[in-house]
Amino acid sequence: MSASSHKTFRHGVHPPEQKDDTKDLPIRQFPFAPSLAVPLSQHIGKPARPVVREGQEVRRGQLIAEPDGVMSVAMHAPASGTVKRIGLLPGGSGMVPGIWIAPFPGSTQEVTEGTPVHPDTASPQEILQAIQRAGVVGLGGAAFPTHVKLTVPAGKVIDTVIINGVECEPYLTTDHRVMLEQDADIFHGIRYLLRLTGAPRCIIGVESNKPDAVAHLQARVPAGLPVTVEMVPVKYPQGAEKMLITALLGREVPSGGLPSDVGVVVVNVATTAEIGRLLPHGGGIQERVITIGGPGVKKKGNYRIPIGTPLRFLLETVGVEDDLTTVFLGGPMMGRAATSLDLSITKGTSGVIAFTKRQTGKEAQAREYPCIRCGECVEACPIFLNPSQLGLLARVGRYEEMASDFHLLDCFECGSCSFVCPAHIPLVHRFRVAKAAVRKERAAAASKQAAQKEVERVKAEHT
Amino acid sequence: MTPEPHWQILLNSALVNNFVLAWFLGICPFLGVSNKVGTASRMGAAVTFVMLVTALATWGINMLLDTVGAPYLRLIAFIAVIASTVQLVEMFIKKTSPALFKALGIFLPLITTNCAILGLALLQTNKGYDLGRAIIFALGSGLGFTLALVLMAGVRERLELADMPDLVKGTAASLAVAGILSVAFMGFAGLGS
Amino acid sequence: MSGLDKTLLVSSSPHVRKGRAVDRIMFEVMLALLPAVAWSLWSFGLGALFTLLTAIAASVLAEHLACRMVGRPSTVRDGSAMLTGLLFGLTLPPGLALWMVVVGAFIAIFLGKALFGGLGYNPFNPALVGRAVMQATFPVAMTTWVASTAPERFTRLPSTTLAWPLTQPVVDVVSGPTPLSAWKFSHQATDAADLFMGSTMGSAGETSALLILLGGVYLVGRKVMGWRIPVTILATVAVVSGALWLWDPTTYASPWFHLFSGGLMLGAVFMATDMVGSPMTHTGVVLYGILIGVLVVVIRTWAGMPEGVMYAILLGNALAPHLDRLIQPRVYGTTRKGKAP
Amino acid sequence: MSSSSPPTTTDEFIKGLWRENPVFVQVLGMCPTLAVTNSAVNAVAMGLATTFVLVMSNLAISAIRRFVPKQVRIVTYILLIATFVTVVDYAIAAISLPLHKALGAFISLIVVNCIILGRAEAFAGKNPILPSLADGLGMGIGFTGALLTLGVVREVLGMGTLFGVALFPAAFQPWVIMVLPAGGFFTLSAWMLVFNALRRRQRALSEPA
Amino acid sequence: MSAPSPALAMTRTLVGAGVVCGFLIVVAYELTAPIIQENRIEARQAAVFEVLPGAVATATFQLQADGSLQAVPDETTAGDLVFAGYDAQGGLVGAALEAQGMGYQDTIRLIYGYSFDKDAIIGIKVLESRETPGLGTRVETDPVYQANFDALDVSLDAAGQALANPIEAVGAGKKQHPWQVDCITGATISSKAIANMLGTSAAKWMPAIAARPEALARPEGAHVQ
Repeated sequence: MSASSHKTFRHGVHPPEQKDDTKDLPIRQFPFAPSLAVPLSQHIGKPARPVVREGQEVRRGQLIAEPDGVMSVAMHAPASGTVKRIGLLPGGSGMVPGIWIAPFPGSTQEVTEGTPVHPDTASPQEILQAIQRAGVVGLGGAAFPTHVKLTVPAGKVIDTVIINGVECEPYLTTDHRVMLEQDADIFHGIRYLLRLTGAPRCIIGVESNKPDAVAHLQARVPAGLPVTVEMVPVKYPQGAEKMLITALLGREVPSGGLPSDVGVVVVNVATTAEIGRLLPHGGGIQERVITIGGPGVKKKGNYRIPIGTPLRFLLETVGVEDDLTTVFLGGPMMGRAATSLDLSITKGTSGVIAFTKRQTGKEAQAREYPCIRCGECVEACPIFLNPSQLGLLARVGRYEEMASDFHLLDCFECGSCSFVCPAHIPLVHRFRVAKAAVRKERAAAASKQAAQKEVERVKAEHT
Repeated sequence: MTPEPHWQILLNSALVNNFVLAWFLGICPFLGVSNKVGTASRMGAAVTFVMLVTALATWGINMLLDTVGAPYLRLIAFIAVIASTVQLVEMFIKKTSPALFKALGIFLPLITTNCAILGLALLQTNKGYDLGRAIIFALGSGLGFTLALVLMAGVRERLELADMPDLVKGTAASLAVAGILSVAFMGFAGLGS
Repeated sequence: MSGLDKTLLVSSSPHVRKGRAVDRIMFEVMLALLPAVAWSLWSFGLGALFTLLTAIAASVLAEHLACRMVGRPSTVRDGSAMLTGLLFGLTLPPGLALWMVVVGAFIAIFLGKALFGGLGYNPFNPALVGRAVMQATFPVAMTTWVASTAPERFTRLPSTTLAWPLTQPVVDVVSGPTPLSAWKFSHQATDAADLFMGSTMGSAGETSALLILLGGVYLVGRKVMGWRIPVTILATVAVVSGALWLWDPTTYASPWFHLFSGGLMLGAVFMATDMVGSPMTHTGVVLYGILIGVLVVVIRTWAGMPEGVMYAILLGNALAPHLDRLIQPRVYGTTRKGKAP
Repeated sequence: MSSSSPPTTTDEFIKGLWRENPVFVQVLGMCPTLAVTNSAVNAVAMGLATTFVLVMSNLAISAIRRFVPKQVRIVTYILLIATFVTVVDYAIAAISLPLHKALGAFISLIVVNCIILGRAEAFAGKNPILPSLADGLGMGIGFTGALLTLGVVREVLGMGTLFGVALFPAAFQPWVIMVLPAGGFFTLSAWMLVFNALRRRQRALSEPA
Repeated sequence: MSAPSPALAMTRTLVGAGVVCGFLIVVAYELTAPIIQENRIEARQAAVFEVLPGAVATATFQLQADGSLQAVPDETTAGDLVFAGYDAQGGLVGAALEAQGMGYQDTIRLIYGYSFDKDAIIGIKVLESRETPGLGTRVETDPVYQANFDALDVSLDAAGQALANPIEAVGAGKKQHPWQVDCITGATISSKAIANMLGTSAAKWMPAIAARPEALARPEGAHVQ
């Protein structure tokens, strides 16, 4: 480990990294599928509003849906082609609104561009709008609208912009490749971010298993740009915003708060690169870099893939092993298992990993034991919860107690607890269920209270 | 013969001859109020306090009855004293700390029928303690009661989350835990001899 | 394209696991006990063999029956009952009547574990529950110790072993005091080297401190067990007994004696470390260890029993929920009181 | 149980034996239940003493129930109960000193046995004399029976005797714990289990699936 | 209820109940007191006879502040008491004394007999103990242990103010002197406790009675079996 890699957060786990298969493979362009299914809600927030008609011809990069309100981003055509249909298509959790586009076969697929924004002259407001127009969301997997994240709340001062190049999920190597291949875009993006936030400095945090990326970036920091590249030891989930802030700056984001509460904004390195790539030309996101890997696929690699590429086409293209059992979108720690091959690649998909019987067979046999209170989860939880106690409470459905006494809502579902649990208790899954139940319960209580207040107000008015 | 030293009385009443685990006094609150650590410790504190007051009062009553020569009124006098002590404590707490009063709820009046209190008064009389020893004895007994109650509550809070067979849930499980605690407390036997 | 033609397995994230399952942990602990078991067999011969085998068999049977009685699938295969049986057997005097061993094993499993819902829910260490109840039930038999390395140990069983069920065992073998009772009642110290190597009388598995420590080191090395509990217990015992000894070496036993005699090693390394009954956090575990250590010295020195380890651990178990409750980890982004700063 | 017709005196008597058994169902009077059941004789003596107090206080309270203002109800009840307990205490001491010693403070502690005040409050204070008598008798015998079940198990296993008579040959190994406090807890816990299982089976039989 | 004034009704009830209860209690007390008294004396006498073989009558004496002994009624329970035992001829067999001390679990109370002839303790009987059955209770049953008290030396030193050799508990089978008590293996605490309480009690009593059996001469009306 290098001398500068002492900085890290407490707890966490060490899943096998499994990055060797793809980390040295350069990013390649993935072919266009005969039909692309573009969900209108690839981000957290309101779905975008379509601005095209069925049957309309669109050019690659053309705006096809515009943001519907602040918590929403624009959507652009991933390919030149025809809008086949606008309607419901299969999404991660049920059917979602979307647009089908049939790319023109053999088209040159040139990218349409819009209004350029210059990093040194544009106002912060213009940059924010440009980011929203470009449809930028967190490409690390969260898919949170980037312009919302970058809006500094009044009264807060940002002193550091952190670029998240940690990529702590096993198998994934997209950020690694982006750092090696898109350094200019990254630094360009940083210019926008610094301008936008008014922060005096920027730190790029990279885990020590990517020394080549660190060296590469360090050697190419443009003169005058206040950027440092820092190496942090390998540990999951360092890529989580809060963990990275603690690792690099030793600050803790308050429970229920935002990084801006401690003067920080964290942006994923691929997102930064996209900003740096798109804004100078006014373009929008039509593709992204993903890692296709895992023991279940044949042609593993890092691909620049059009948004909306169906999973089935993707897997057919790279080829899969016969005993494939599970495909998940994202890394194995936080990624979601694909329920069907009709799902498509979205902006938040950082990878497609496939497992065969070899990996999952053992998993299926591993029966669940009762919690033996070994405390491994307590040692793993990066935010110092007590997953064991939470799991026991969840088992008997005492959800509200989990939230009120044991900080359930602070859990960001990194999966470290489930990963280490020798009793194979699906802790994270139970926490998700519990969180949903608590939110529902609280919303119901709040609306009931509001109704009560309304009744009282009306009563008061009448007397 | 030499009277027992104070530390011996304290150790004995709190650990070796624990009121609950060795003497079976105060079993009802022990089983009834030991499902939450919070209530258990408050109940323990209330009982300890009432014990101290009772020890003082019954010691005086006993002296009085001995002088008057009416030992047969002892039981009635004791129970009357305890009932009024609890009443007084209840009123006092209600005045000074309504929050504590609310937290203790029905447990306060229940202390009247808590055999640990009357048991304390009777044992203290049987043992012929002087005033100082009586108070130490009450303190030790109260601490022992609280200790047993709180330990029990801790285990029961954990058992609430356990996957117990339905048949066992409730009193049967509590009694089994009490038995194990009682066995564990046997380790203290002989302390202070 | 056959790989894509079947239904995908859908599971909840995370999709990878660290690997070591509960049954594996039980197995590792049993493995770590092997040197102590081997020593026990060598020094006590057939008596120890029969005691250990009976304890294990009865525990496994009890676990199976307990599961059947409440209509649950048998949990015998998770290895926890076997481990409980082995640990229980190791705390018994070799040569204990086998019917008593069976009774104790059933008590350990039923009262110590099954009653509360089985593995993971037992508030107390089942083996020690069995041991403590047996001590109170058959006090004489449980304190009758056969001599170690008796010449005929491999050829004949102690007569006590085969006592008819429900009858009193008749003692005909050479019996004598353990180092602890010799100290307690006759003020005789035993040579520290003998204690360390294990050529003394005592429970089947407690005599050789060295081999038990070896097992502990293995478990810590394999990360099956944390080092904090055994180390704090042993350190506390050493410090407290050391202070007493320095103060008055004629009245109080030396720290070496305390550390290497009786069930302390076995208790500290294999019993107190039982995950189910010990606290979870580092601070909690340290306090738990200190508490047990202090109680061990207090009971051994001032209470009636020569040995206090099992009581100390049971009391530690009883206190563990409180330690867990009081010492919750401070959640990220909050202050000690649980509010955001 | 037929809830349609009003309960008869017999019903009042029977209910204390099983359906509303003070020990196993209502979990009342635990202190003497555990403390004096290390031998069958003690258990029976304690049970009978409690029954006597129960019956007498039920009778007395039922008789005067109309004349007692509710502010002083509890005080009057306790006064009466304490009186009967004192009487029993002296009676036992006169009958057998060793027995009095074995029961110790627990005779006096009958005063605070929740069963007695409980029945006074719940039943005798509201019902005529005859049902109150039946109620007290039923509860008392139910209590005595429960004590006896514990006493028998504990004495037989713990000392190898029953009512002081040796049951086994001399080689019998007594289970000392049964006469110790812990044994009381364990035995009661075991009986509770048995009782729960029996009641569950009874319920299952009475409600065909 | 048609009580005219609640205060009056309350007072009436309480006073009424009080009178009735008081009456009941006093009646019970008066009826049982003599029987209980008799039981107590009998029990004590039985114990005295047991530790003083050959005695058929007893009398109770009390140690006074000035060190003298005075005959008191048998009902007396308080104060430092000594029970003298007499044979059929009225001759003094010995003195029985109570001792108590902390045992394994709780206080052990016992009575022991002192023989003037042997100048030794010649028997003990445990009156009250909560020792572990089968273990600590062996002090009452173990014949080897009981043999300690066939003649446990409590002779006084030359000055007559202290025991020549304080009673001493030793390990099982280690008894060499008549003032030593052989303990029971496995019940060491209880057996030691008894030796200790005998030692304390004898050290206090022997200087007061050993030298003057005449002070315990049979008074009028000594209880006969």
